[in-house]
Amino acid sequence: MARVGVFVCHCGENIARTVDCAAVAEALADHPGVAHAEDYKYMCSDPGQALIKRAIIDKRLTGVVVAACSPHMHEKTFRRAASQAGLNPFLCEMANIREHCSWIHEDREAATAKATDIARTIAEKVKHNVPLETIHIPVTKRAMVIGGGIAGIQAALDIADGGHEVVLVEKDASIGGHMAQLSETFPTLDCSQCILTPRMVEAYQHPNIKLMTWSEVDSVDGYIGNFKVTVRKKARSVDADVCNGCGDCMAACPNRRTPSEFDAGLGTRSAIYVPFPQAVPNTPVIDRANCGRFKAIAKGIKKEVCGKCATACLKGAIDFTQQDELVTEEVGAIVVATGYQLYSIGREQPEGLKGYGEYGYGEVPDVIDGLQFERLASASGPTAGEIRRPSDGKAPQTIVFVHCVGSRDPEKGMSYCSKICCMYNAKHAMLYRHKVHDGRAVLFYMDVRAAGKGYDEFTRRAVEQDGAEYLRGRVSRIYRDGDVVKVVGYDTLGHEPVEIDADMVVLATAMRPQPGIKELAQTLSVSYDEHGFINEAHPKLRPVETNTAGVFVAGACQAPRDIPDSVAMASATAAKVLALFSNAELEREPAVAAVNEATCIGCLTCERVCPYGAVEAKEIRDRAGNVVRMVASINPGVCQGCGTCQAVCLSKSIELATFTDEQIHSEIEALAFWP
Amino acid sequence: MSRSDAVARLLAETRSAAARCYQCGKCSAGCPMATEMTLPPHDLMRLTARGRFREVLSADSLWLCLTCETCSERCPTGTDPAAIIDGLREAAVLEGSRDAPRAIAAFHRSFLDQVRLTGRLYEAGFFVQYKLRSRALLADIGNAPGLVLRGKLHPLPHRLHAVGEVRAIFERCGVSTADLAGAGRGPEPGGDG
Amino acid sequence: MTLAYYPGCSLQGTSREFGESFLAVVEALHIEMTEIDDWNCCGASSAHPVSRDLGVALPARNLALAAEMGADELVAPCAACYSRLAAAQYHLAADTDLAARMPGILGRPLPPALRIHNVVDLLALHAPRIEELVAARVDPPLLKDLRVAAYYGCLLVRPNEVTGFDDAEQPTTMEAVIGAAGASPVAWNMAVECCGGAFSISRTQSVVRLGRRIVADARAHGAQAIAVACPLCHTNLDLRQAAMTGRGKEPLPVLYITELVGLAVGLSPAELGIKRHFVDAAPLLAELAGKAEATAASAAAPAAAKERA
Amino acid sequence: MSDGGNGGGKGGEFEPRITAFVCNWCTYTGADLAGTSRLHMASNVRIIRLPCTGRIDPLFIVKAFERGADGVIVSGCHPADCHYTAGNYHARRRFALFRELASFIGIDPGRMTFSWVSASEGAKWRDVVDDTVARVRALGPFEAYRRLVDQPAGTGESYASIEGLFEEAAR
Repeated sequence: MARVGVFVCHCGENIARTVDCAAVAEALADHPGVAHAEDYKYMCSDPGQALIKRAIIDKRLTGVVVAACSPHMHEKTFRRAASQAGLNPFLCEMANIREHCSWIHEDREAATAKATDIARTIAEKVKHNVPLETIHIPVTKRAMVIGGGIAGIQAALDIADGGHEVVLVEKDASIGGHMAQLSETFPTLDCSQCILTPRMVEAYQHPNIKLMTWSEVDSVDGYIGNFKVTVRKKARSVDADVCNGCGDCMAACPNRRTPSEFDAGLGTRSAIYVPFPQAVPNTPVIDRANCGRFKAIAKGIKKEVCGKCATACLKGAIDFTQQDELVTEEVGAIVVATGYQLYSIGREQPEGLKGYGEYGYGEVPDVIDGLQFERLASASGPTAGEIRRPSDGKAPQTIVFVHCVGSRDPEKGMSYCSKICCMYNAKHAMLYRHKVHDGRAVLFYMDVRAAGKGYDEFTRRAVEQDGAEYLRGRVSRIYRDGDVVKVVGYDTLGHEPVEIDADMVVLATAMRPQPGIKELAQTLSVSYDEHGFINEAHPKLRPVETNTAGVFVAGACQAPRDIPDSVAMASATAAKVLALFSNAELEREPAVAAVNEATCIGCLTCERVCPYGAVEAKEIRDRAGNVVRMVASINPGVCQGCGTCQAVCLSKSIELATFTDEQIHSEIEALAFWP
Repeated sequence: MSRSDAVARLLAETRSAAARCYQCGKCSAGCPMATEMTLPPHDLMRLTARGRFREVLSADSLWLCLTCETCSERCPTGTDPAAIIDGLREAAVLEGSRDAPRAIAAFHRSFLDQVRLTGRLYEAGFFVQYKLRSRALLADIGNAPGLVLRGKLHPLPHRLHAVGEVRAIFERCGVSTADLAGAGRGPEPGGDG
Repeated sequence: MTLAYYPGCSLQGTSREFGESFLAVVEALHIEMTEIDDWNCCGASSAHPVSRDLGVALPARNLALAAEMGADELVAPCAACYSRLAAAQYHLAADTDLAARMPGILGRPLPPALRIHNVVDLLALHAPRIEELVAARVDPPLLKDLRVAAYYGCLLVRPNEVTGFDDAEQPTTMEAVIGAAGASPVAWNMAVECCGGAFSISRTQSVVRLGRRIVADARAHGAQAIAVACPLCHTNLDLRQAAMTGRGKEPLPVLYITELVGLAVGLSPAELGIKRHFVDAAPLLAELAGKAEATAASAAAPAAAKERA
Repeated sequence: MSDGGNGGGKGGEFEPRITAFVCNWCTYTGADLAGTSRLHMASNVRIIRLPCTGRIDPLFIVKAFERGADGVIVSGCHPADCHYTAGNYHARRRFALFRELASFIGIDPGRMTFSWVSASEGAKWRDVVDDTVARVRALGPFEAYRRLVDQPAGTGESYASIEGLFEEAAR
């Protein structure tokens, strides 16, 4: 038999002015199951709490209702008091008769009646409360960062500096990402590699950072504080522990014709290669698709072909027999920082995108994209920083830069603005004019969007000091006409058609998330938008969290981002990870859902609606080990307690602790205004 | 539906369709006739979206549009300027706009007359009618003997058995070719008259 | 499969040679089709600017007639007719209000959707047969080394969601047909630029301005002839070419793709109506024939020598 | 309720009884804000707090009507602002179906308010409360369902079939 205590607070005059607190206590004293009811001036004060504690002990209460302010205000206070008196804190609930009653009504009679109703409702609920234990989750104080671009490096360094171990996973052979490819950076025009390389080395040498390059995340299990991530270490064909990075193997490789990814296809590399000279780690990989030996193996040729790299390597580090390796890492938090790719200017496009036939589908050699221009302008690039066009190496006298290719184009590309292109186009025009003083830089734009510290000044400088010619209008066609590239546009401000004979055209193509992002997001149970960008947990207030606790997001995999934004986000994720790791273990309210396996019919409707991926199918086996049926199973570490699963459960086999059907139905019953 | 209702409906439809346009100018950049238009397509879209129909309906651009669809094919917003221009032309015709360049209006009218009368385009009759309407009597006269010599102009029309059915279609669509009679008094923009 | 044939007005008048060469090639390729009985004009470029309903109703009547004769596919060689028929079918599917009032306008039920072909994709479907016929010829291959600019114009490829034919900006189907005919398509820039369409007689100066760029670009990229699939394009580039090109330049013959295929499979220029063009193709054909003879002779000479030895 | 029946308002005017199912994070907090802002409103509403509108089973609403409510309010976070990411979407889908079913079984949709009230919208909460009370007051006491439940015989079957319908809706 329930023995509930009801404690009605006057809150000074705040409640008592409109609610007759003594009358409420009196009415509740007669309520079935209520063993004690009293009112007091300030329940939350020390004497008030003492009064509750004494009643719990003296009257052997099995539940407590404090009719006072909002539970958001003092629920913790009173639960602590209950617990100090030996009552399970989850047997204490609050009836909100201040915010929801006394403060919003004037009629004392009506307010008193309502306050009585509210107290009764909660008393009925408390009668069905059960003791619950706070869930304690251990935390593995080790993080994984996926993606070794500037965002990933920054996040890894910040977490590592905070004293925790970090596993930094990078799919390419070196960390550095797109930032390593850039020539100079806006709006300061400082050399990209000069500011990035020290960070790469720092990450490499940091005692708390474990670098896994040429590696990809294969699968993820577990939940916040307790993830098990399986990483595929792709076969490098070079023993990283033995290699000393001398580069003799690359010099010996007979295949020098493979287009260099790092040079955006404008330069070439050998089949055994490091992406760029400052690569970290400086350990080469063999690109098996382009290596003569592996091509022969793929063709089924038994004889061992080539092997010149192995001969050249004095350390014997080349290992043609290496296989992909699966490594499991246990981490407590994951940062996703996989970055971006550019919208392809080629004919081949992923589903939903069309490409630009009117711009020649990338088949005009002197029509290139922004990253290719970066490589042309970079001192470490294929032309050593001289601007020379791909077709014949001529220094272009006129370059046309086209904004918004694939951006702000729901018909053929992406509906969104890629945010960084206005800035880098201005930068490209400036760099070009600095290098080719008499050259003409023409920019076709729709709007110049330069919101950022020093950004608008920068684009104005391109116009005022460096003579960039801005024409407002989208380009309709680009085609090769003999020696020149014809650009057909319209100056919408000057009201005239414009045809320019350019020597080279740079298309500022849209930023898109990396290929494979959707698969990775599904592996991590984080949501993504229609374009594949990872969704943040809240667009304003939780910008670096995802809907999966313990998984955070930084940089251009969340939306188009420039370097400062990416770095700021990365540091923010590090702060979140460090805050998580500052606890010995995580405490979770026990308000989680659980499945009654005996009645569950295994329809898994709950699995489909759970926003957190907390529901999994579970096999029920008989004694012989045969699978008899499937049921749903909820991971209490992942469940956040929204109760959606319970509402949709067809067999009524799910109960959300603290909000069970029984509790809610008895609340509704308590409001029964008739038989 | 009365004529003015039909015009109002067409204008409302074109106006809301043109509201999608964000004025990038790609339509004008690719328009083969933009150099000859006083209002290139993106300006037409803007004025239509703003409801400035007096200027829009009297623009030579409506009649200079070739419906080559380059604008609509390349429009990033899916605005479909070619379809909007079609709607505007229809409104202009219903309004009895006199601004269509004479030669072009004469062309459409002569063409549709032939189709209405015989079910098909009777080209010889069309040429004669067009020449009379456009008052361009001497232009191209040199080509006619060429066409005849090459067997390209049949002296007699082919008449459909069911020509009545085609005429009924014209009627039910509310098109009498007299509609175009009012049209076509406009000056020839830089034209050869 | 039953293929209905919609000739359209031009193919029986100003573009007779297109109609003649189309029928000749269809026969040579053994394509079976039936002309739609009592078909009417599609409204071309004049109906839709005046009334959207009329612009849909005129072609829709023809679609209905085709369906009534049991056809499930239709070919309209004229690009303008093809475009209007495809557009009518597209709009009837996309606009339910339009579809609802159309039977009342037509006095006939709405036709089911047909697969509508233009001449280029029909020929591309039969490319293997064309190649066979070319290979089977005993006389020397006439079109070998003939450099042809494939000119699509507007109506075949735009609007692409309506026609669904090839790539709107960089189509390749006609090149494939030209290749099957044994000639060499050139890479050039003006394949889908507008030639001035219906302005041929009403606004000649625009047509001359637009056509000039097309002919000049074809010439600059080494073409010896331009292939077209549209009577309007043909009229503009053929009839108006004299006004486009400067003195002293050899005019560039403009051939219907059907004529080109016809020549390749051994039909005579007369059967194909090539004599009806304004730009005389005879000198080019004579040159090709001469070259072919010479190649055949030089190929035969060593063979004969070998035989003697 | 202390004073029994539904006609107990002052001067005998009908005072509707409204049960509100609100989510803890948006509307409950918004109602708190209405309190701290001292926004006066009708006193006819009794709030039942739930973690999320996603937790609301349409049967709760039926039960509330069955147990004497004259009107029901369901209120949660705005779309895209759900504390639990997507719970309110699931709820919205269910309620869209429920609304049709409700009128089918004789609950006037005018007795139900579905709204979004965020934690910062105290004034909106007041408006939702006052509007609902006024609307339900105009509709008069809800007797239909009570009569249905009161029927001594044959009701079990119809009740079961109705319950089946709700489960349909929940899917």
